[in-house]
This record gives sequence, structure tokens and C-alpha cells, in this order.
Amino acid sequence: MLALIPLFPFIGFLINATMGRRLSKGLSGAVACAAIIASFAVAVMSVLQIAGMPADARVLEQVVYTWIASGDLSLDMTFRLDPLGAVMILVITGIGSLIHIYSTAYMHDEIDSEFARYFSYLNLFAAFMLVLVLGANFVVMFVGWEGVGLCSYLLIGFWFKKQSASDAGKKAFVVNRIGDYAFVLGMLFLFTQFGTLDFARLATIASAMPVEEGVFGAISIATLLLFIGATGKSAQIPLYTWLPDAMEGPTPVSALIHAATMVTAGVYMIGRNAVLFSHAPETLFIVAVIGAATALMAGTIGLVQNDIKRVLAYSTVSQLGLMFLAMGVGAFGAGIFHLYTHAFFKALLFLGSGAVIHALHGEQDIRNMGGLKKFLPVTYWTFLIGSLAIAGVPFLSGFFSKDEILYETFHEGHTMLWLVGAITSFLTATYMFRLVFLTFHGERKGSGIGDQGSGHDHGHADPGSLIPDPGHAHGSHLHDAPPAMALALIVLAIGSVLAGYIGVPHALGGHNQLAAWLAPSFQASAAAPGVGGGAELFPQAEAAEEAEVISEEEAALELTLMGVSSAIAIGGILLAAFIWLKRRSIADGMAHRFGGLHRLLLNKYYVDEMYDATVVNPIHVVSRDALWRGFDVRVVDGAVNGTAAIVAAGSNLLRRLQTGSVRAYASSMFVGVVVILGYYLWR
Amino acid sequence: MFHSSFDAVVPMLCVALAALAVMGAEAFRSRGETMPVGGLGIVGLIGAAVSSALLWNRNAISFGVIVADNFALFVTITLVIVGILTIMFSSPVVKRDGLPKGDFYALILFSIVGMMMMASANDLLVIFIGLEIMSIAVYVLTGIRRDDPRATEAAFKYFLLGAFSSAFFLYGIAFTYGLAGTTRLDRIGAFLAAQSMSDNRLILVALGLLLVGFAFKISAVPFHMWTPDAYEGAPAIVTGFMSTGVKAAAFAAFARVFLSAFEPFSGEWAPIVWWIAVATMILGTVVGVAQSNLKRMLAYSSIAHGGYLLVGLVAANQVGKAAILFYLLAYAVTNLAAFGVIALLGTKNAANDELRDYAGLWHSRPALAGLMTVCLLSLGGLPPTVGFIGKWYIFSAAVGAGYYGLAIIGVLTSVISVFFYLRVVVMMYMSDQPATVVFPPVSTVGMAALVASIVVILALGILPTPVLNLAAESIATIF
Amino acid sequence: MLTLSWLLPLAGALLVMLVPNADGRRDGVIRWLSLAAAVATFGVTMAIWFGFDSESASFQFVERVPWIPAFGIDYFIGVDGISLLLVVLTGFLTPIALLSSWGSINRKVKEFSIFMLALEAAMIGVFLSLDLFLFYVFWDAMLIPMYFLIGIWGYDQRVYAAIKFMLYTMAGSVLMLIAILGLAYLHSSATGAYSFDLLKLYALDIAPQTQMWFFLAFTLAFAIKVPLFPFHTWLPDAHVQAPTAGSVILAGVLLKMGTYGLLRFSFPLFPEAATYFAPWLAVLAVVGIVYGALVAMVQPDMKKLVAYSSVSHLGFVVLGICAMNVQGVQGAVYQMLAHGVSTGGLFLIVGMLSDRRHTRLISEFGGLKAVAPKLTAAFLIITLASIGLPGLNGFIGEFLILLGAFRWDPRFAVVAGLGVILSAVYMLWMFQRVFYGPVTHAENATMRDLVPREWVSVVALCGIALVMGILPSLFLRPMEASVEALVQRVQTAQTLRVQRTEP
Amino acid sequence: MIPLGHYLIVSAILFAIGTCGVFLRRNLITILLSIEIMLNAVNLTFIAFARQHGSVDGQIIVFFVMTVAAAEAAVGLAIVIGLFRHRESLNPDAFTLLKW
Amino acid sequence: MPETLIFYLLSGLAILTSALVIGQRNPMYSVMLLIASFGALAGLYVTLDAPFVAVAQIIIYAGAIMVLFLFVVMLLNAPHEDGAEWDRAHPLRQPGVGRFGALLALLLVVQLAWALLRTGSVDVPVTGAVDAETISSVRLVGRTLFTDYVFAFEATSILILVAMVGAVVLAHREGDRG
Repeated sequence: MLALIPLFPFIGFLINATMGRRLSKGLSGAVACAAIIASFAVAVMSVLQIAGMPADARVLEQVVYTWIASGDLSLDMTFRLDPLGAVMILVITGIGSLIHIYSTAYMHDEIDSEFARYFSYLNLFAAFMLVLVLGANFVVMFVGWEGVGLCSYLLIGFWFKKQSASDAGKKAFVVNRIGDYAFVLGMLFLFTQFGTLDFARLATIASAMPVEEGVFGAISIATLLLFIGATGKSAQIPLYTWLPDAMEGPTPVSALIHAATMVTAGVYMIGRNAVLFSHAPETLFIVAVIGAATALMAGTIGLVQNDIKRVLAYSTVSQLGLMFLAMGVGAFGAGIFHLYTHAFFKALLFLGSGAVIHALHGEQDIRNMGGLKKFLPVTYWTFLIGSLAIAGVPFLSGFFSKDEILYETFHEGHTMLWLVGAITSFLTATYMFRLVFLTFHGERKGSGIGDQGSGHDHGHADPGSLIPDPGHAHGSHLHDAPPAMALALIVLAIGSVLAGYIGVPHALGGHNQLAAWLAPSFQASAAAPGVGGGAELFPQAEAAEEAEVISEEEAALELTLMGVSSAIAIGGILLAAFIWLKRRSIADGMAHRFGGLHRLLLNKYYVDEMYDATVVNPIHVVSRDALWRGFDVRVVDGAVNGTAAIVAAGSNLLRRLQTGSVRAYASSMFVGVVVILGYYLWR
Repeated sequence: MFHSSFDAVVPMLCVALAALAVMGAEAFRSRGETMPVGGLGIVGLIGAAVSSALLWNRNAISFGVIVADNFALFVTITLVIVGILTIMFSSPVVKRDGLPKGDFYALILFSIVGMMMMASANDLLVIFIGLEIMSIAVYVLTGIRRDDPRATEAAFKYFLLGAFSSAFFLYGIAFTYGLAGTTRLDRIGAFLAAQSMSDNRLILVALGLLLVGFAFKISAVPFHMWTPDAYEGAPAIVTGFMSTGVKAAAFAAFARVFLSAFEPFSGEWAPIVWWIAVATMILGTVVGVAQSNLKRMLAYSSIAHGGYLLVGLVAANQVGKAAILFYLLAYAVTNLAAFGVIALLGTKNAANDELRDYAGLWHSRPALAGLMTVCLLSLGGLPPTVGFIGKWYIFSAAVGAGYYGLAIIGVLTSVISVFFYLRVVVMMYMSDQPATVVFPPVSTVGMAALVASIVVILALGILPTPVLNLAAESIATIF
Repeated sequence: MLTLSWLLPLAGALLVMLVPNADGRRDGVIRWLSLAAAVATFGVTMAIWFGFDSESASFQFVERVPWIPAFGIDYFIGVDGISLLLVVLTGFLTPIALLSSWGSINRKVKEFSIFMLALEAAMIGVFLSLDLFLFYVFWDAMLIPMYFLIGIWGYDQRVYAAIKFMLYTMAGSVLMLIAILGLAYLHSSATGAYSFDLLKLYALDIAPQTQMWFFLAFTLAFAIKVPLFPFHTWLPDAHVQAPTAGSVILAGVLLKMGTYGLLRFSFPLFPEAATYFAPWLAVLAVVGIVYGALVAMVQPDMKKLVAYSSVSHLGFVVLGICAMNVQGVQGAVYQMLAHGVSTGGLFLIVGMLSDRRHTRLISEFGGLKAVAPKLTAAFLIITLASIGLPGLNGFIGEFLILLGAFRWDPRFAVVAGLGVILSAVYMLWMFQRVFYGPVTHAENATMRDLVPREWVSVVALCGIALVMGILPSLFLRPMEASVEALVQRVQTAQTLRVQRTEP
Repeated sequence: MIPLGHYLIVSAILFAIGTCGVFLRRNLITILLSIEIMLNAVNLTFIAFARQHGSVDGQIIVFFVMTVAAAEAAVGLAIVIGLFRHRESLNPDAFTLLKW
Repeated sequence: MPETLIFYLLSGLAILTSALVIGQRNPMYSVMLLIASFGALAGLYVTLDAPFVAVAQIIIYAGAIMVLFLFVVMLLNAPHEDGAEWDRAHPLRQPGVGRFGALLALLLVVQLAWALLRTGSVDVPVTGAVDAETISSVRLVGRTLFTDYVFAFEATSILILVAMVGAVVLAHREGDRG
């Protein structure tokens, strides 16, 4: 049954990919949506099935077939569903379904074949993402891991005629590949060390090993490599640069792939290998530091960006940083919790921005927006809910998850990291509401028509055949989100509000059901196939116990921190309101006063330029001038052609001996005679 | 005191009689009448082949100086093949160029007699006389187109240097005679075997001078200088004849003298021949690269092939000796076919033997181009042709005798040689320039000879076993 | 059965030769005839595959007829798991290559078909031979048709490329000939009889010093063929100048002969020397991986780019072989197949593009996705297969090779892994420049999409790429026993040496 | 009595003179004559050795050498005549159409 | 020591005339001098108890072959060595080549002499064990010629035939026969 979950979208992909050009838009959309919804249904059933099992045996497994068998390596195509996976597949299929539905409206301007192509990619993505999540060993996961990278590439470059889009797609793929390189090395290392790549078995083996405290041992190396892989996929320092560029893709894609699902794969991977990572505290610390640094850096950049999607992209990077911070401090449950809530509100925000862009015919620059509140009420309100959620305003989903992260960080003793997290939260609230205010409040700016050469000709792949759509005739009359889009927005908004309530902390009288649900996934299972005995060393109850029993002081601390973070969130919102609603000049003044800093932020710390200057261009120049034209053409071919030239030169030299003079010929012979006799006589 | 048996001379007698018949037929024909003199020659040659076959394994000896052992018979048969192919290729050429028909064929046949004599002689004097018969006939054949200054010049150079080298060879015979008191190879061998330990420098002088004589005939470096000029100047078919027949006969005699009589001194001559072989292989291939005349190029290639044969001589083991025989046959058929193509494509006024003349031959004469390609590939030693088997045989002898250096130089130079063979192929198949030369129609006889050669080249390239066994059998009885 | 598999194309060639076609009016007949011969050959190779016993490591379908008995040379052929797949690959790619020529080869079709079929026969012969002499005959004979294919039907620099190809390869292989002769001679001094029988020579105990020289001679020949850095410069020229069908075969099968030779001859014949030289070989291999990729990245010419990518990919294969463990070798063989399919496919499609536009410069294209979506999709799939995306054929091989290499010496795997990144860079960059963006050249706007004939071959390649990615056991199973036996053999010899050196 | 070696040295000197002639003279006829000198030097060697061995073989060989010399002379002179017809010169260096 | 005197006289004459042969620019003189040289050699043959060869030397060589040469010299109008114009054409055709060849010839003499001096067996008197009558017998020569050397003798006939045909082919006037 598990195999059906990725299979449905895959079938959808096949239908749309092979017959898409002959299907009408409605039919392709329907096929795609049906595929993902069917997948969602199966996912729900599966989750219900494991929910009905005893807590320590919530595992469903399906071995489809033996995939790669070579010597002692035997990799099965195995799908396994456990509580962690359950959360993930629900998010993927659930939010995925909504985004599919949303897309049917959003992409409606595309011609039939392009429409089908879009949905085939989207379905393929869902299939791969599900494989990633359900894979029971590293290699199956890697299939999904690379597969989603591919779909991300395809979807970012969906509007392939746009140079920037295809560049961005390539960049995403290549940067991901850099991470994958480390990921593969990590896999190889694990297999060499432990002889298996099955998650459960690895966990069991690792749990029997001592924690590598203060030493950088095998597990630390392996996990560090895996983490580097995760930085690629999840856009962390130093491999985050692709994600902002990825906004060149259609907005629903940004919502699904670059916010809700794919980019969280790294977080999921760490959660999946929680046992390994917890045995490598050194790596974990690196994870936490990178996560925190990314969160802060992306937050600062987000503060000054003017492209609506880019702000959201940096916010995504920032939030992912927070998730990694959580993973890094060992709060795996918190990290996954944030992943889960983030999926809702970030998808919501992206879809909301998509609705705005859709309404404005591709305009993405917030400086040209403003005052859209009254034109786009549904969009506005849902967007606002999303922003509140992400800002961490109390009792919305973001509040619970973010709070848990900050609490765990502080609780684990990482005060500096907590501080960074708190600043990030503040920045989050500020830039999100900067976005809200600049977009929806204030005066309406610009014509609302985005086709004045801004380059963002979304939906109109072929500029030459731009047919004015009656529904989008220009003028001051702006359409709010059409029903399909609105549906998705509203559902997600509800989710953004309510999603947090499955993880209400004990301090607030909740039971943190999510943490309890996830706990078995973060430890070695006794039921791991083929490996027995190791599990006793790591009693399964420990984590649950940790989650259940909380002392009074801790509860007080948690409450205090909650208060602090609520204050931070609200403070950030107020600051944003003050600057961008009341005193716009402050913003300009600040930008002017700290011109250097502003430029630095605006240009994203010049990281792309730095990469170009230090890595990309040198490699290119060296390859072309030194390796190809230098070594290959001059040295190697030079040696080859040189040999030929030497033979030819020798030939021309020796043939000159053949003067045509018979006496010279005779003397040549005579020399031979004298030399031979000389050899014999003087030998 | 005549020997009771004439058996051993029967093959060469057949050929000599055929030559006389040719001359007679030509002399007594009435003006305007055409005589099938080529046919007569072929009959004689076939007679020689048949008698050779009958003499196989009998080791007949006539007059004490002519031995018809298998070695001699193998070479004789090779020479018969050379002769038949030459005559077949010549028949259109003789008519076209207006050559004196009877004299031409007679000279070819007489020189074959000389070659056979060299191959089967057991006496240095007879070898010398055979060599002179062969040489003088070939000098004349080289210059047979008297109206062509190049042919005359070629004949002159060949003759002058040939006579010069004959003097050295003869001087070598003189010293050998002086020391051993005889010119019979078996007796010389016995004498030398007894002397092999002594420090008699005169023996070495004799050895060196004989070496020079043979090295000249097989055009080994540095005695090769006549080769390119003579080969280029001579009519193509004569070049083909002398590059194969002369070489085969000279090698047969060379091998016989140095591997039987002078075998006890192989420690003395092997190093010299080693160096000559190396120099010959390298010079032949390297200089061949720069040639623009096809005949001249093949002349250098033939020098190089002499070098490969010398490798077999240096190796001097059973494999090497058999390899020389096999290679001679392989090389004879291949090279003769290649020159046959050149001869067939020439006209009376234009030899059409420049490389550029072959541009686009594939388009005008696909069959000829294809056949020529097979020849060239065989010369280059590429499978599945007989040239490959021959090279493989030679080099396996070298490797078996521990001469890895020779083998490596040999194979590397053969790679270089492939380059210039390919130049011809490039011209024929891949040239963009339009064909400028109008080629004459090709006669049936010539074509038949070509096809037969190609069949032999391919058949022996794929199934060489019978001939390899024959070659091995040939050397088993004598050395 | 095996004899049939190489005689069939040869018979086809002879048959084609008999069709009179001076004026080119029977081109169609000849095309169908040669295709039929190639397809029939593919059928035979498939039949061999079905009849093959995967459990056995020994050679199967063995045929042995004395050929040159005086030297112990037999016509001795057979397949094991390693050669089986390569034979099938040859059988598979040749019809595709022939099909690809239908659109582009319009002159001298008859000769072209003859050379193609002769080439196929020689290639299959190389993979079947179990007698070193026979092997060498096929090995060299293969050069001739390829030389003509490049030289006659190639592009503007074809003559240079053809001669370079021929001489480069010959220069390497002649030294191998010497080593083969040396082996036979060693056999004769050991047992009194010459032999070129591979199985008998396997059993020969060769002194380490001799092994070194012979290994180098063999390996040089194979390294040039592979081509291993720095012997690779013939490849870009040959690939670029060859006609599409030639490039497909060259990349798809011919290069494999080098790596196959390493596996079949260099390593098992001279295990001790192999142990000694393997790290050096691996250094060249990984340098080649990175170097090939970097140089590929900056090529302005599509075919050249793909050619350099071959250098990179074949570096992986050599690395896997050097690792000499089950995963490494299986990965290497798998990668050979995968590279055959994907690079063959790349050349096929690049050939289609260059047939349509008569240029191979990347800068001449752009935006083709809008014009030719089918072609784009096919190219994308093949590209992804080539860069080793999981689920397609390239991944399995690369993963196994990296795994094998990592277990042997992680440093090689670490450097080799860079190739994985770079391959994505250069392939996608090319893909992007050719297919994405606006249509900048007016000629491209009217470009034909795939015609049904092209569609057939492209779908076949993509399908195989997918099957190889999803069901690799189909291909891994038959080779497993043979690979294990091979690895066993080499490793046993290595341990023997350790025992010998530690008295 | 005169030692054998003296005859041999005389013959060696004559042989060398013959070779010198080939190199020094620029007249084809004189060059042919030089070759005759060489052959005669060889003849002297044969006769001397024959005398020393006390066998007539050497003398008989000399007859054959003379025959060969005659044959060579005949053909050689015919070629010289042919050359002269083409070029009106007997200088060997005049004939360098074929080279390189 | 009459033999010694005769030997030195005749050898000196032979060497001197031979040297003069190649010292002449006029081929006519060369031919004449060569005949003289052959005479001296014939004398040497006589001292070596080979009278028949000596006679043959005079008759065949001096008589026949040299006459042939003389005939050709006169036929071609005996041109002197000509053509400084050919000499400068190429470095290898400079007189240096000739001098180099002469040097080599000198070297050859030295080599041969050295080889002879180091070979003890040539110190023995040339008139060895056998007395003069045996070896100078024409009857013996004839008998040996037609027994041991009968094949060579027959072969020589072919040689002469070839030379004859060859000379005719090469030298006869154009268009004599078709």
C-alpha cells in the first residue's frame, strides 16, 4: 500500500507527460489533482493504520523489490512509514493537493501543452518527494532526494525562454549537486563503516556505539557529510544561494517546493537519522551554528529585499535555519514541528504572494504595490494570517513551534544561539510586516500592470503570442484570487492558525502530542529488521519520558521565554508598522545613513558575486585557458602532433641524403663497408 | 663424372626453356603476327611449380651445387607466383608502352632463373652467378623504356651500384675461398665450425664483405640508396617484380649462407644485422612519410619490409626462419599486387604514379581502389590480411629469441608506415579535390591477376595455417 | 551461436556488397537490408542472453576450433557475464546507429552500410575472443572500418581525425601485440608449447618483473582506447569529426573495448603488477574524471563537449576496475553499459541537431524547447541519465563505482565524486544553452521535431536508460558470478604475492 | 719466396684504387673501368689463394669472374650509350632526375 | 731473388698503371693504361703458376672487353670530363664527396692490411705444399671446369645470353622492331 502513495502522482506524471499535449487544460489539471488527492487519501489511511498500532511499533514497511545487489551490498526498494514519515507524507500530499488545486487557476494562462507539462512536473515532484520520505534506506531516499532536485530544476526553469529562469534552475541543480556530493560520500562512508544503509539498522548499530563526545569519529564524519548534503537541499550556509534565485519559477512551485516540502528534506533527513546525529555532538553543534547563522543572515537580507517572492525566499532560508538550529540542539521534535507548521504558513504566504502577482500580471516589486488590501481582500486576510503565524504571534501555529525551538535552545544551554534565534524572530516579524504593509496598505502605486518590461512575464511564455485575457484586462480593476486559489488560501490559513495545536507544550497545559508521536522515530527501534539486541541499550521510553516529565522550574522558564518571544514578535510587528506605515522616511533615512550596510544587505552580502569570483570564474577560466587550450591542445596534442612533426622533419632531413648523385650513394655504401669491417677489426 | 640426377635443376630448367621459347617465338614470328609469349612464360613457370611440388621432401641434389630442399622449393614457388603475377600484369603494359615483347618476357624469365639459382645454390660461386644473371636482367628491365630518361637513369644507378656491390661480394667470396679452400657452403660450414673459436680476422672480413653484398640486394641501410631511385624510374611492373623477386631470392641466399655456412659465427654477424635491421626499419618508414610519388613511397616501404625480414634473420630461431619464408611470400603477393594497380593505371605518356593522381580513384574505379586498399592494409600489417600474419610471425620470432627491442622498434615503425599507406587511402577515398587524371580501362588479365592476389592476401590472412606449416616444414630439413 | 553473432553482420555486409548500386538508386534496399542484418544480430545477442546461465562464472557457449595449431592458436570464443552484456550492447546500438544514418548519410550508402556491419562484426568479435591472437585480430580489424567511417563520411577535419584515431590506437596496440607474443613465449618456455589461450595463460605463473612490463604494454593499449587521461586527445577529434552513426558506435561500444580489455586481460593476467599499478592508474582515472569534466564545461562544440564527458565517465569505469572489489567492478561494467546507452544517445541527438542545422556550435542554438519539444524531452532524459540521476542508468554504475573505490581508498572516491558535480554543470549548461532561452537564430525557428524513425531509436534508448535505472538487477545478476570470480582471482594472486614476499 | 700476404696486399691496394676511381672520376666510362680494376684485384686474390691451396678452383672461378665482368661491361656500356643519348654527357652527376 | 724482383716490378706496374687509370681525364688513355695494368696482372698470374688464366686475362680482358670499351669511347666521341656546371649544384656533389670516398678507400686498405697482418696464416709462402706442375696444368683446369663446375659453366651461358639480349635491348636504335 505504501508504494501506492508515490505511485499515484507518478501515474499522473506519466499521463500528463505522454498525452498532455492532447489533453485539455481541465483534463490535465484534473488528472494531476486526482493523482495527488488519491495519494493523500492513501496517506491518510496509512497514517491512521499506524496510529492504531502501539506507540513503539508504529512501523509499516513494504519491500517492493531488490534494487541493487552487488556483493555484500543489497539495496532493496523499500518503503517504510513511521511517525516521522507520517507527518511528512501528510504535509506533502495535503499541502501538495492544495497547491495543485491552486495551480489549476494560477497556470490557466498557459497553453495546453505547457499546462500539462507543468502538472506533470508537479506530480513527478510529489512522487519523488514521497519516495524521499518513505524510503527506508539512504539510497532510496537519495532517489527522491535527487529526483526532487530535478523537478525543482525543471519547475524553476519552467518559463525556459527567460534567461534568468533557466539560469536559476541550473544554479539550483548544481548547488544541490554540490550538497549531494557530500551526501553520497556520507552514504559511502556509512556503508563502509557499518555495512548497511538501512536507516533502522544504522540507528540500531549506532545506538550501540559510544557517543562521540569530544572526538570526531566515524559517525561524526558521516553525519557531517550528510549535513553538508542537507545544506544544499535545505539552502543553508554556504549553499543557500540557489533558493532566492529559485523564485524565478511559478509561484505555486515556490510554495510547494521551495517552502513547504523539498527544502525541508534536509531537516527531515537529520530527523530520520536522529540516532546517528545524537551520537555525534560535534556535528550537531556545527548544525546548530550553521542553522543559527543562516537564520540570522537570511533574516537581515530579507529586511531590505524588494521582490515579494525574494523576501519570502529569504524568510524561508531563515526559518530553515531555525529548524536546523533545533535539530542541532537535539530538539528533533521541535525542528520537525516547525517544519510542519512552516509548511502551512509559508505555503500560504507564497500562494498569497502568487495571488498578488497573478492579480498584478506579474508585478513582483513591492515598491510598485501598496493599497491592495481593498482590491484583494481574501488574499490580504489570508496573507495577514500567514504573516502573523510566521512572526510568532501567540496562539498561531508559528508561535508554538518557534517557541519550542527557542526554548529547547536555551534549555540545552546554548544561550548565544538562543539570542541569535530571538533576533531572527524579531527580524522575521519586522520584514514580514514590512512586506504586508508595503503590499497591502498605504497608497496604490504603479499601474498594476506588470508588463512594463520588468521581465516577470509570468504565465505568458511566448511574448509574441500574448493574448489579452478578458479576465485580466488591464485597468484599475483588480481581481481577487479566483475560487481555486481562494480555496487553497483559506484552507491553508485555517491550517496556519490551527496546525500548532497538536504540539501545545506542557507549560501551556498541552500534551505536546506531536513530540510524543514523533519520539519513536528519533531512536533506534527494537523492531529493526535483522538487528536485535542493540535496542535495549537505548531504552525506548527515554525520549517519551523526557517529553512527559517536566519540572516546575522548566515550565516557568518555558513560560518566561514564551513571553519574551511573544514580545519580540509583537515588537517586530510594531516596529514594522511604525516605520512602514507611519514614517516611511525613516526607512529611507536609514538606508541612506547606513548606505554601505544597506547595499551590502540589498546585494545579499555579495555572496553570489564572491562565489562567482572565487569559484565559478576561476574554474571556468582555468578550464578553458589552462586545461583545454593549454594542456589539452598544447601539451598533449602538442606531444602527439609533435611526434608526428618530428617524424616528418626526420623524414625531410633523411630524404635530403638521397641527393640523386650516384657517387654519393656509392660513398654511403662504402661507409657501410668500412664501418662493418672496422667493427670487426677493432672490436 | 656427371651426377646421375638432374632433378634439382628441373624447375629452373623449365623456366629457362620457357625463356628460350619466348625468345624463339618472338624471333621467328612474322611481322604483324602476335605470339602468346606471356602464355609460354606462364606455362614454364607452372612447370617449375609442378616440378617443385613433385620434388617436395626429396632433398634432391644436382651437380653437387644445386639442392632442391624444401627451403629452396618454397622460395621457388614464391618466385613462380611472382613470375606469373608479373607476366599477367605486364601483358597490358607491354602492349601499351610498346616494349619489346619477347625480350621483356625473356628477361623476366631469365632473371627468375637466376633467382631460383640463388635460392637453391649450395655454392657461393653459383650464388654469385645466379645473382649476376638476375641482376643484369633486372638492370635491363629497369631501363627497358629507353625513351624515358628517368628509366635509363634508374638503370644506370642500379647497374653502377650493383656492379660496385658485386665487387665487394666477390671479394668476400675470394676471402672465404682463400680460408676454406672451397666455395661449397657445406664445406665452408664445416671449416668455420672448426674455426669458430680462433681469432682469425680474415674470416670476419669475408663475413663482412658477403654481408655487404647481400645487404645491397635486399636494400638494407646503408646500402639502400639505389632503391628509391631505381624503383621510381623503372616501369611500375618492373619495380613490382624487382621489389619482390629480387628481394625474395636475395633473402633466400642470404638466409642460406648465413644460417647454414656462417651459422657458427652468428655471434659475430647477429649484432651487425641487428643494427642494420633497426636502421633499415626506421629509415624506410620515416623517409617514406615524406614521399609524394607512390612508387618511391613503396620503394621506401619495401626497404622497411627488408628490415622486418632482417628481424627474422637476427632471431635465427626455427620460427624466425620459417617467418622469413612466410613473410617473403606474403610480401611478394601484396607488393606485387600494389604495383600491379599502379602499372594498370598508367598510360603510355603518363605514369600516373604521383600520390595526387589517385585523388578520387574511389569514385572513378571503386573496385581498383578497394583492391589497392586491401594491398595497402596488408603492407601495413593490419588484420585480416596476410601482411598481419607475416608481421606477427616475424615479431613472434624476435620475441621468442628475446629480441624485444627489435620487436618494439618493428611494431612502432610499422605504425609509422601505416601513416603513409593511409595517405594513399586518404587520396583515394577522402580527397575533396576532383579527379584530374583520366585512367585507362583495365584489362581483364590484369584484373584477374589483381583479384587473385587479393584472394590470396585475404585467404592467407584468415587461414594461414597450411602455408605456415609448409614454411615450417621448409626450414625443418636443412638448418 | 556465438559465431553466428559476428558472422551475421559480416554476412550482411557481403550481401550488401552484392547489391549493385552505382547510381545510388538502391539506397533504400541497402538501408533496409543492413538494418535487417543488424536487427537480426541483435536478436542473436538477445538469444545468447536468454540462454545464458547467470549462476555460472565460467565461459559459456564456448566454441573452439584449431586455427593455427603450430602456435596453439585456436578460434576460441565464449561469453561470461562481463562480455555478454557488452555483446548485447553492441547488438543494441548498431541498429540505432544505422537508423540514425538514414537521414544524414546520402552518398555512398552501400559502402557506409558495409563498413558499419563490418565494424559490428569486429566489435562483437573483440568481446567474444578468448584467444589472445584472435582478440588482437578483431581488435585491429575494428580500426579499419572505423577509419573509413570517420574519414569518408565525417566532417571537415575528418582526415586528420581519422588518421589520428588510427595511429594513436595502433601505436598503443602494437606494444600489446609484443606483450601477447611474449606471453605465448612464456607459455612455451613453461610448458613446451605456444598458447594464446586466455584460460591457459591465466594459469601461467609470471615473474613480477615481467608482469610489470607486460601489464604496462597491455594497459597502454587499453588506456589509449578508453581513453584514459592523458591519452585522450584522439577522442574529441574522432568524435567530433565522425558521422553520427560513427560517434554513437565510437562512444557507445568502442571505448568499452579499452575498459573491457583492462578487466579481461590486464588485471587477471598480471595480478601482481595490477596491484602495484592500480593506484597510479586510479590517479590517472580520477584526474581524467575531473579534467574531462572541466574541459567539457568550456567546449563551444556540442560533440566535443560530449566527447570530453566520455573521458570523464570512462574515468569512473577505470576507477571501478582499479578498486578490484565486487562493487567496483560491477559498477564499472554497469557504467560501461550505461555510458554506452546514454552517451550513444547524446551523440545521436546531437547528430540530429547537427543534421538539421549543419553546425554543432552551442552558440548557434537556443530556445529549441519551444520548437522541438519531443527532441528536448529525449535529450533531457538522456542528459539526466548521463549525469547519474538516480532512477536512470548512470546512477547505478557511478554509485557502485564510488562505493567500490571508497572501500578501496576513500581519497579516490572523494576526488571522483567531484565529477558528479561537474557533470551536472556542463551537461545542464549545454542543455540550457541549446534548448532554453528565446529562439535567437531564425533557422532554428522552423526546425523539425523528431520524425518517427528518430523517435524509434530515441525511445529505445530512453527506455533502456530507464529500465537500467529501475531494474539494475536484470543486468547485475548475469555478471555477478563472473565478476566475483574475477575479483577472486586477482585478489588471490595478490595474497599469494604477500605470502611470497614475507617468507 | 713471396708470402701470400704480399699478393693479398697488392690486391687490396688495387681494389682500393678501383673504389677510388668510382669516387673520383666524373666520367662514366672511367668509372666502369674502375670497377674492372676492382674485379681484377679480386681475381688476383683468387689466384693467389688458389696457388697457396694448390687447387685449380681459384683459377676456374676467375674465368667465371671474367665472364661476369664481360657481361657487366656489355650491359653497362649499353646503358652508358643510352644515357649519352639522353643527355649528351657522361658525367654521373648529370643524372639526378631521381632524387629525394 | 728474381721472383721477388719480378713480383715487386709487376705489382708496382699494376698499381701504378691502375692509379694512372683513375688519374686520367681522358678515357681513351685510361683504357690504354688499364690494358697495361692487365698485362702486369697477367704477369703476376704467371708467377702464381696460373698461365692459362694469364693468357685468358690478356685475350679476354685486354683483348675483348677493353676493345669494347675503346669502341664505346670512340663511338661516343670520347668526351672529356665535362661540366663544372654539375658540380656546384649541391653540396654533396662537391669534389669533397670524391675526396671523402678516396679517404674511405685508404681506410679500407689500412683495414685490409691490418687484418692480413694480424692473420698468421698469410705469412706462409704463396707457393705452398703443391708444386707448380700440378696447378698450372691446363688439363686439370679443363677437367675441373667440366666436372665440378659444369653447372656454373652452363649457368654462365645463360648469363651471357642475358647480357647479350640486354645489351641489344638497351642499345639498339629506336624503331628497329615493334
